[in-house]
Amino acid sequence: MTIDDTVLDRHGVTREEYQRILEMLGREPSLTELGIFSVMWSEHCSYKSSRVHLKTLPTTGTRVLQGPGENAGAVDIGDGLAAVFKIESHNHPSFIEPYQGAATGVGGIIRDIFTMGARPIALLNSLRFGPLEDPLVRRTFEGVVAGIAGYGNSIGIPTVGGEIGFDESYTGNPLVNVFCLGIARADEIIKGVASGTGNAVYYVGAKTGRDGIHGATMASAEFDEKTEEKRPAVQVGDPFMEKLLLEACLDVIKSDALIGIQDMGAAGLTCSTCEMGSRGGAGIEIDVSLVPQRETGMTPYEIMLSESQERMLLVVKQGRESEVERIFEKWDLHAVRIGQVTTGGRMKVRNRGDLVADIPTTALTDEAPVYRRPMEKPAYLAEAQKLSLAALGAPSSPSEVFARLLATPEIASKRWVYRQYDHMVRTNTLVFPGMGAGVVRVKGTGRALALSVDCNARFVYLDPRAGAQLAVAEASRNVACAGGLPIGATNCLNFANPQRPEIMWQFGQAVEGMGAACRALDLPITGGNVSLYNETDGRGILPTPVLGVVGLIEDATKVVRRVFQSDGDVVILLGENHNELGGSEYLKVMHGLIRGLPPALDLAREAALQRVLVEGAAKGLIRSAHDCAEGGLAVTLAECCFDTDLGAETDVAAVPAEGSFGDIATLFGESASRVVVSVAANRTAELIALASAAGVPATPIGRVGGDRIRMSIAGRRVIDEPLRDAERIWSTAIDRHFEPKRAIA
Amino acid sequence: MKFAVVVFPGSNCDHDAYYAAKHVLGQDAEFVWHKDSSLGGADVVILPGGFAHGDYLRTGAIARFSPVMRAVKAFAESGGPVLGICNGFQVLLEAGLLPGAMLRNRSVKFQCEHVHIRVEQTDTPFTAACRPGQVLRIPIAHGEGNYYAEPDVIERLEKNRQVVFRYVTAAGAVKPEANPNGSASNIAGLCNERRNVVGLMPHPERACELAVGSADGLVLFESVLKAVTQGAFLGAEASPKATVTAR
Amino acid sequence: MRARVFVTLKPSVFDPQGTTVSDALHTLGYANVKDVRQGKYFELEIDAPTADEARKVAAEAADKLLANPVIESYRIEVEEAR
Amino acid sequence: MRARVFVTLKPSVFDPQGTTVSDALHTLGYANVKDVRQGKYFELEIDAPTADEARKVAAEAADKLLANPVIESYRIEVEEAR
Ligand SMILES: Nc1ncnc2c1ncn2[C@@H]1O[C@H](COP(=O)(O)OP(=O)(O)O)[C@@H](O)[C@H]1O
Ligand SMILES: [Mg+2]
Repeated sequence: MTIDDTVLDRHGVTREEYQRILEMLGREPSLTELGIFSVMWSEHCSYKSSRVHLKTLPTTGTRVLQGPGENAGAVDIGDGLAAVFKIESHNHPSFIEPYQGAATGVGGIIRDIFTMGARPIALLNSLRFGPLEDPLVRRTFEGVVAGIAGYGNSIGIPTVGGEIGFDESYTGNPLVNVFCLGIARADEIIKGVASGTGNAVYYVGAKTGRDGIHGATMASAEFDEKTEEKRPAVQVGDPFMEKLLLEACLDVIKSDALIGIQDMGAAGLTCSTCEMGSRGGAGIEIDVSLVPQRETGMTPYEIMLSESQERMLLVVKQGRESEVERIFEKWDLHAVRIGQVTTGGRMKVRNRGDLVADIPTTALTDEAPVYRRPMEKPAYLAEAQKLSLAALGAPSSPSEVFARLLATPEIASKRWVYRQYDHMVRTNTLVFPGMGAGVVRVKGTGRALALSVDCNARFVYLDPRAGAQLAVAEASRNVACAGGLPIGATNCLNFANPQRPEIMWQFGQAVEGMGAACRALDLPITGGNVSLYNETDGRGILPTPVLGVVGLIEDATKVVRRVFQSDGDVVILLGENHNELGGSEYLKVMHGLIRGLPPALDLAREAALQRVLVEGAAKGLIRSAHDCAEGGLAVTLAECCFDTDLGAETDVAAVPAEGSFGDIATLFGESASRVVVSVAANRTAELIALASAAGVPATPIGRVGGDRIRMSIAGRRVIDEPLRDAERIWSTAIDRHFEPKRAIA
Repeated sequence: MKFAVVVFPGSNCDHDAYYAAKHVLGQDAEFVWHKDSSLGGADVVILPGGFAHGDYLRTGAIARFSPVMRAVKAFAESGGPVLGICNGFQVLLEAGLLPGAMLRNRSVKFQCEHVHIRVEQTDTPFTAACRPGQVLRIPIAHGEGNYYAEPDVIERLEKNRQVVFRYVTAAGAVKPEANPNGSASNIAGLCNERRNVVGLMPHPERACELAVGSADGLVLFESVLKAVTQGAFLGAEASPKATVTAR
Repeated sequence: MRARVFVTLKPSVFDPQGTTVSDALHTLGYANVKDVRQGKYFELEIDAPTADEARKVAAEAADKLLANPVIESYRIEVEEAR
Repeated sequence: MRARVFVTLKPSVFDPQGTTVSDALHTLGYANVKDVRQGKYFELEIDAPTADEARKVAAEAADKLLANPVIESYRIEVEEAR
């Protein structure tokens, strides 16, 4: 086949990129080579639009053992142990086939973790969907949740937390971001490198089929009505195979017989071979005819580009081959030698001996194109940032707003979801989903890790720079609430088409904001993932940079949960209320608006607040802590009561606000850096002293107790609901969408 | 005392059972690979939870053919205490060591949550330390825990007092709303006629420390420790060592 | 030779999956679907000289593995290689 | 009227369940079972005047609910009430 414009278009390779390929090879590529270039130079694998921006993020710190560039990042958690973690998106596949797309997303991120020699011990997920009123959205939602459950449960890794958001913009572009964390001995972390001429290259795991060919390029293209034709064979996950691979690989890694190991994720065999070679400064030579195949008549092109799941590539130390083979045999897996490490830094692919591709590995990795795409402030911003409350008419009563907000899926209990996730397997989970940041203990140490993934995309839409900072602050505040000192972060940057300058501007601003916030909070980013082209028919998603933060709890017995603990405890608000309704859930739910400016964030104050939380937890002062997020103070106070038998009576000061919106802003405004904590009455002074020493406002606002949720503003009672009634609304709002409507017999 | 924790390919609560036996109860424990034919002299055998062979086809359907199952059968026949937890229970059903079968949960969904179960019988090695009627708060985590047997089989189970655990309300009442999966007669666990083989869907090994939400499950482990050390409730012949090796 | 094995729950056994499907169909407006039962379906490619031989192998597979006699029954069809 | 719907994975789609069953059969000594594919099987009891009408309802049910068109295909057989 001659390579013409049609062929290039089908591969998503631009004319300029093709010129570079010609120069790098000094000849025309074969079709197999073009395929290899196209997947490695795709947005998904090369980060060509995002790389220049990502370089600005802080990635180092005293605890960082592995920054970006490997399969996952790693931070030191003491006792010679490392927390290895990363987040990955599987948005496009989950839109095409929700169950399998989400399942294979879980499978992929788990491989990234055990590839580093870490035993995965926790999963979280961050999801976005269109409104649940839409039956197709419900089907996607159900499928995604079942897929995450189906894979995570059977492999036996608990899903300990997550978040879910809803907005029209995700209807045709759901987001499925999965975070995984594992524990490794710090000195046993293994990397994805190939080195040592003559060392054998092994393939192990599932056989290769035609699934997902061009998955990486697809993940880098938007959807339109023609996508149907581009549909690759959908990848089907096999968690059973992955469980065997996980155990076998951890055994093999412990045996010290490996030089390097990498999973075959996006761009499959192609990506794993050239990345391992490039990292090790070596060449690699494989023969595709030796690759175990599930289907007949597969071409070298197909074998190299297949994205069949549950496959690993290993480089084995010379002389240790049979030992490695034996370990895999125990798990009924056959490790197959498909090539060896060579000198010369080239990736050579043969088919029954014939050379079918011969490319310098660095041409596919370090020297892949990098774009500094044009950025332009979007036109929508100036208008969207304007908010006139007066124009909205008179607000509804606080109790009506309260009930409406509790019933919105964004705020409502996510029990319907996490009940389907095994969140207890491995018996490490100290804080279950729904109780705040997920917390897992690290057996054999007295420590625990608090984990949270967060992003308020409305804030990012209204001001990408500030919104990204708020996402960093929220995720790390959530782990601090549990008593965790934030020590490392990972991000998943979900945006629309980067070739639109206004999207690229959103991206650039968000990365800048994220970097600034991470620096201020001393939070290195050790890895992450970028998902671009999240748009359908030209309609993009809200910019959604999701942050995953890991917090270290030195004493696992001092973990703090969301809910009030005892009758008579004092309720204290850390932080201050401001007149801030911009981007709030209130505006979205009550007025259908995403408008205004997101809440202001003072990073120094945020850092101080988080220090108070961590210290207050370590001292055993704080009995419960819950961050004020969507729905503001009123919803936060209610959530402190839900799942307990304890109501609360509180009174807060009014914030001065435009017209009749005073109460609304006080109760439902989403000002940043606020946490509701409860403290034993006799230790209140101690906490207040701790807070004021750190310059954090701490205001006693009431008492835990009774069977009602009562809130007053400066002596005026504005909300007074029976706890059980409010809880019923909140706990059934998602279930309601899925109850079978039985036909009348 | 020594526990053998059988590991099938796809078992994933093997470490949890091992941890409960060894680190919480403080007894000896060893993993036994499903291809092994010996139980290595253990006093108690646990078939742990998980997804043996992916739970593809049917839960426990393929695992029952594992070589180790011959040893488990022989051990059970000689009166040795065998506990099947969740997937392990499903394997015992498929292997015919306990009667009945599992259907999908009534909700057709996987469910992970704490439930309450009532101890119906205290003359089994795994309930010997329980109070009669004791209510335990223990988690479930399964998609197929909807126990089924023909009505005459259920009748026989009841008559022989083989229903060991039942789903109940926190107050201990057998109510439909306390039944998480639709199982017949709210059955959460049962034993064989000889009473030495017990299977249950809830996970006692996940409820052995307050830190992880409940310590109510520990009593099952304490029970078997008591039973083995006192030689009680182990079927006809007392305290056989798991030296039986399948041919 | 290809053998098809249909495994169905016995009529006396409650079928949660079938019930769910049937509820969902009713929600979609198919009131005339009176009952749904869900089962499993296997296609076995068997190397056997005769259809009878293939049927025998399939029946053994079903007895031993594919169906659980406590709750399920099965039916076999054999199709000569095309 | 009874409609039977057979849902199978498209040939190009990987079938881990079928593969596992086939491995299990090999372990049990059935080396002559060359390949196993697992699918779903539904029996729909449909209140319809004609077989054609029943087939139409079953096909709609399959399109909307029983089969996932991205990875599965289906086949329908209708049997007049016995
Ligand atoms: N997709 C999910 N998977 C598991 N747990 C979830 C998921 N979504 C939400 N949760 C749990 O529900 C609770 C509420 O989530 P969220 O509203 O994001 O809380 P927060 O205000 O603490 O960020 C958290 O404890 C979270 O772990
Ligand atoms: Mg959140």
